[in-house]
Parts: sequence; C-alpha cells; structure tokens
Amino acid sequence: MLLHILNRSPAASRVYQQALAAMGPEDRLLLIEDGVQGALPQLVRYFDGLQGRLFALREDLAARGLEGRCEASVQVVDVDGFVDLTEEAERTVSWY
Amino acid sequence: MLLHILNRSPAASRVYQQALAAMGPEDRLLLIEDGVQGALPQLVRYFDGLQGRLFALREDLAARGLEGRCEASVQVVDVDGFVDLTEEAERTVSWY
Amino acid sequence: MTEPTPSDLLVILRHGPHGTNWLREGLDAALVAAAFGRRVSLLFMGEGVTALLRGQQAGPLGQKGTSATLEMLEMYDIETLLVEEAALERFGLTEADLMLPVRRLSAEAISRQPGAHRLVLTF
Amino acid sequence: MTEPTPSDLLVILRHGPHGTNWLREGLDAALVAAAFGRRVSLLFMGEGVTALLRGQQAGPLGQKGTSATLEMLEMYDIETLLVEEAALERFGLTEADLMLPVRRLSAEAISRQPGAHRLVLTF
Amino acid sequence: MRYAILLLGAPYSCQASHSALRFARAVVERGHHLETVFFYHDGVQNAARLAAPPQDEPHLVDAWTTLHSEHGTSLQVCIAAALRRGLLDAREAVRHGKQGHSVEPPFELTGLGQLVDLGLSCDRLVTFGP
Amino acid sequence: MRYAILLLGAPYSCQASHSALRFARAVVERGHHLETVFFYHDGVQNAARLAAPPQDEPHLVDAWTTLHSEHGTSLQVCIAAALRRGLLDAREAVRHGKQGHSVEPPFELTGLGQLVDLGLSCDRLVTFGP
Repeated sequence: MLLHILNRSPAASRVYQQALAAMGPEDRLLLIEDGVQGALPQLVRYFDGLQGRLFALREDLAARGLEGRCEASVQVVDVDGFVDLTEEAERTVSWY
Repeated sequence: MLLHILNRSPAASRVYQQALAAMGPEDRLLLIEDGVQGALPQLVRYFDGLQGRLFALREDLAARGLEGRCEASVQVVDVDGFVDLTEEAERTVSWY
Repeated sequence: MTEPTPSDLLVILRHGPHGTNWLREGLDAALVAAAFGRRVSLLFMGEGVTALLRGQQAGPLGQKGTSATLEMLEMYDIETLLVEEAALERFGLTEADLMLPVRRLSAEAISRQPGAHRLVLTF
Repeated sequence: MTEPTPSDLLVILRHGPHGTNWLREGLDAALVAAAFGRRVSLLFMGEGVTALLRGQQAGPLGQKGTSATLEMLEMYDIETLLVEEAALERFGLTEADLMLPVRRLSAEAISRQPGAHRLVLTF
Repeated sequence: MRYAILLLGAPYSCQASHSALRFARAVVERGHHLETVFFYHDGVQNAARLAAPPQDEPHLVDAWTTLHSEHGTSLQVCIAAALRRGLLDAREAVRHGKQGHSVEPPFELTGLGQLVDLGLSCDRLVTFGP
Repeated sequence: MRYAILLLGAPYSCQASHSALRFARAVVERGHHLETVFFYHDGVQNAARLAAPPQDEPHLVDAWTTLHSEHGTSLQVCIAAALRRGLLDAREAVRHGKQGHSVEPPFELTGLGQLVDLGLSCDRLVTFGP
C-alpha cells in the first residue's frame, strides 16, 4: 500500500488524473496545500472510488477557511496523522 | 481588439478556460511555449469558436517537433508575427 | 445593468491563499496602484474566488496569508471586487461565504472586462 | 503479459521539452542513477509523452532541449521506456511518431508501476 | 511604439525568460522602443549575478545586460519580491546586515509602483509568466 | 525509521518549503531520524543565504539551519541545479570566477547521485513539489 500526496486543486489542474491513474486498489491519497480544495462537496466527486482511502490535511484546510466545509467521507488528519500515513505506507509518491 | 497569450497546454492545465472566458468576440489568442500543443488536431477542439483568431508561434512548434502537425485552421506566426499581433491589438493579456 | 466607470487597472487573481505567492503579489500590485491614485478593479477567477472565503487563518508556521490584506482594500478605495459566478458555483460557494461584498459576473460580463481597462495584469 | 524484472527506480516524466526544466532535471536524475548502476524505468505520462516526439530542435536562443539526452538512454542501459497509452491517444500520436521504442501501458498497468519499484520520483 | 515587458518566471526553470528575451529582440529590431523589462515574482531571479549555467546554454543574465547596453532598456527588479528571494544589491545588503550582494547594475531594485506607471504609460505591456 | 525529504519548490513562491519544514518537525518529534533534506529544482532556493523576507514571515533559510543544528539533518543541495540558478558556495564561486557566494554551511552542494542513494537507503522519502 502506497501513500500518494496531491497538492493541486482538481478545479485548477489536471494532475489529479495522473495521481488517480497511478494508484493501486489499496493505495491512499492525501490532499495537502491547494489540494485540500478537493475535499469540498462540489469537488470531491473527482475522487469517486476512493471511499475510505481519501485524506485531507487539517492545517491546510484551516488556513484556507475550509475546515468546516469538507465532505464527511474525507478523513481529516493533522500533520502527525500525515506522519502516521507515511509510516503505514510502503512508500510515498507525490503529485504536484 | 485584444491579444490574449496562452503558454500552457490544454492537455495539462485548465487555464485555457480562463483565457477563453475573458476573450471578447473580436479578440485573438496566440499559443506560445507549451501552449502550442493546443494547435494539434486532437487538442484544437478546446478552442472551437476562435476560427480565424487562433495563432501559434512557429519557433515553439519547431522546437517541439510539432511544426508539421498543426491543424490547418491555426495561423502559424514567427516572433516577428508575434510583434505584429501586439501592434495590431489595443493591449495584451497573458494567461499562464 | 449599468457599468461602473472603467478603472485604470484590472488585476485578475486566479490563485487561492497560502498555496502560492501569486495572490499576495497580485494584491500588492493592486494596493500600490491604488496608493498612487489609480482606480483599480479586482477580478477573482477560478481558484481565486477562495481568496475571499471567511474564516481563513495564519499558516501552521505563522505564514500571514492574505485575508488581512483583503480587509484593507476599502481603505485603499478598491471597491470594485468582481467575481466569476461560474467559479463560485464550481466551489459551491455563495456570497454569504465571502468576507467582502462582491459583484458576480456572468461569463459574458467577464469577457467585456479586459477591454474596459487600460491595463490588465494577471496573477 | 510477462512483466520485466522490477527496477530500483521509477522516474515519472510528466512535462514536455522546452516549456519547463522538469523534463531535463528528471532525466538527469535517471541518468545519474543508471550511471551508479541502478536499474531505472521511465514512465512518460500526460504531456510527458511529447518528450519522445521525433524532429525536435534547439530553441530559438540555442537552448539544447532534451532529445539528445533521450538518445543517450540506451548507452546508460535505460531501456524500459513506459508510455501512458491514454496520453498518446489524447495527443493523437502513434509509436511511429516517437524517436525511441516504447512499451504502451494501459491505465491498469500504470496503476501497478509505483508499487513495483523501490523508489518513485515524479517530475 | 513604446513597449515594456513584465517577466514573472525564473530562468532555467521555465521558458518565460527565453520567450521574453526573444520577443524583446524582435521588438527592438522592428524599430520600437523597449523602455523597460520589469522583473516580478520569480522573474526577479533573472537578476542573479552569480548564475553559472552550463556553457552550452544561453546565459540569460548576461543577455539582459547586453539588451540594456545596446538598446538602453532599463532592467527594473521589484525590490520586495527580490528581497524575500535572496536578491539584494550592495545597498540593500548593507541595510539588511548581509555580507555580499547578488544583484548589480544594470539591474535596479525598484518599487512596484514603477510597474503600474510603466503599464499605463507605455503603448504595450507584454507579460511572460511561468 | 530513517526518513528523507526531497524539496522541489522555492520558498516565498509556493507552499512546498513550509509543508516540508512542518513535516520535518513532525517526523523528528515522533522520534524518527530525519537523515537529509535534499534540495532540487527550484527547491535549491531554500539555501539562498541572502534571503531577507519580511520580519512577520517565517525565515525559511534560518529554519532549515535550526533543523540541522538541533537534529543533525544534513541539508544537501543539488550542485547542477544550484549553479544555473545562481546559488554557489565559496568554493564554486572561485571555480567559476565569481566574486562572493550565495550558499554557506550547513547547506552543502552535492551531486544528484546522493538523492538516489538516499531514496534507496532510507525507509521513507517524501517529496514536496511546487
């Protein structure tokens, strides 16, 4: 199981498509930086099929005023949770 | 009439949508740098509606091996033609 | 719909806060122009509409962000805040989610903006 | 389909030549790894497939580009060139348009690549 | 006509500097007056006097200097964008207590107000972004 | 576990440096060993010793130096990426006939081979891009 990390918004960049294409069936995706916009209810549809494997970084949501706006299916983690995710995954792959 | 300048590929970035949204009915669009990929037959459809107002920079096509591959409706200009286009337009707006 | 008097400068802001420096450097250009007596309009497009969200905070390392700068716009007489309506919809936002009053622009109205200003800067 | 022996390093190249330095700096990482005896696979995704187009030239100011570097890959024993099939189609390209022999990967095959390498670098 | 260029991309990271330089040369060859190249955002890196690119690549910092000496184009660098990116001339180095400097003439550190004036006073301002 | 970070974004242009620093601190607080931060592409700008950001913003160059002194994390900068972007230490400045330098210890200019070794020898390599 790998951890993929995405820092761009699906509303602005097509790179999320590359991340999705490269993800194995057990892999997880963590949204950071502008990527956390993907946790908004209107944008989370781009990540259909990742139920239970989609995470977003709390600090980046909070800085943007998005913390209370996330779709419930997205698991919000803080930076310690980010470290947890990297421990649990065999390796990480970043998409930017 | 304004000249809009786009340097990103419609295959990679959504910024072409912003350029199109901001263009008036007489405005022209010049594709430069990676934007010239938009002159390929498979990608030119993103610029439907710009017939006669869509240009691509020859030097950037040539460097990428794309010079002979453009859709015929795209007008190919060299850097002197780029200067011409800026002379003819009231002002320029860049999208990147 | 009556158009306000055209401004000298249209600054197009297409990036959200924190992720990059584009928003800050675009706002800086707008503030400087206004301080020098130019009439400035801001147009928030795409991801740029998230710059206006209520409830933004400093970054986790203490990065200031841009919301304090936005709150100063009125002091600089920058009152024309134009927002791409389609972008609000894409992000599921309404005017109540925004920290400042804005004028929503249809696609057609946006296409008239660059021609209505003497100078257009995109950030 | 038989899979080749997994390599140590997967370098994912997602940018075309000339527009940015990503392709060059990604290839440099691949060449260095190969020079140090590591087995390297390249995966061209999205716009990255245009890196392989025949007939590239120096830039108008004499910028070298990257096609000469690609021609050296074989000398460095980098022979696993993987290409996203969907990207070729998006750009309307066939293998005859490419300067080097490649292995086309379906979406499903791409999703197995990152797990099959000890290290993945994206450029 | 009176032209100005706004350059927002770093050299050796993206093509913006090459595009701007190529356009600049074409403008002056056409007989236009290229008043200023203004460097903002990552474009300020074009003023990095210590840049040592490979010898088979165009040397952009030198190329801007040549443009200045041959055509009198001023090379204006936004001071706020430059300081945070480590680009200081000798005077700013002293002011910030730093030993050494990374920007030198003909590049001049200047305020962002210059960009606005330039954009409104020239006939054409052309922006090259990353 | 042994961690390494690859940082590809310039400070004050994108959030990558902030994200990397925040992650670095969390990793060492958890008791992991953060062996190296490797700076490549525009990430090499994190080593710019002359950076003078506004005083109300985090000073990233100093923050990396603190991480090094408190946790022994080595700060490795790709030499090829650095030279073309104007980032030279004292030794490279002499070699290239430049007066002055823009990188100093604890940042070390090193080859790209180090990145590959690091990626293959550490338990985790986490990349922060622009």
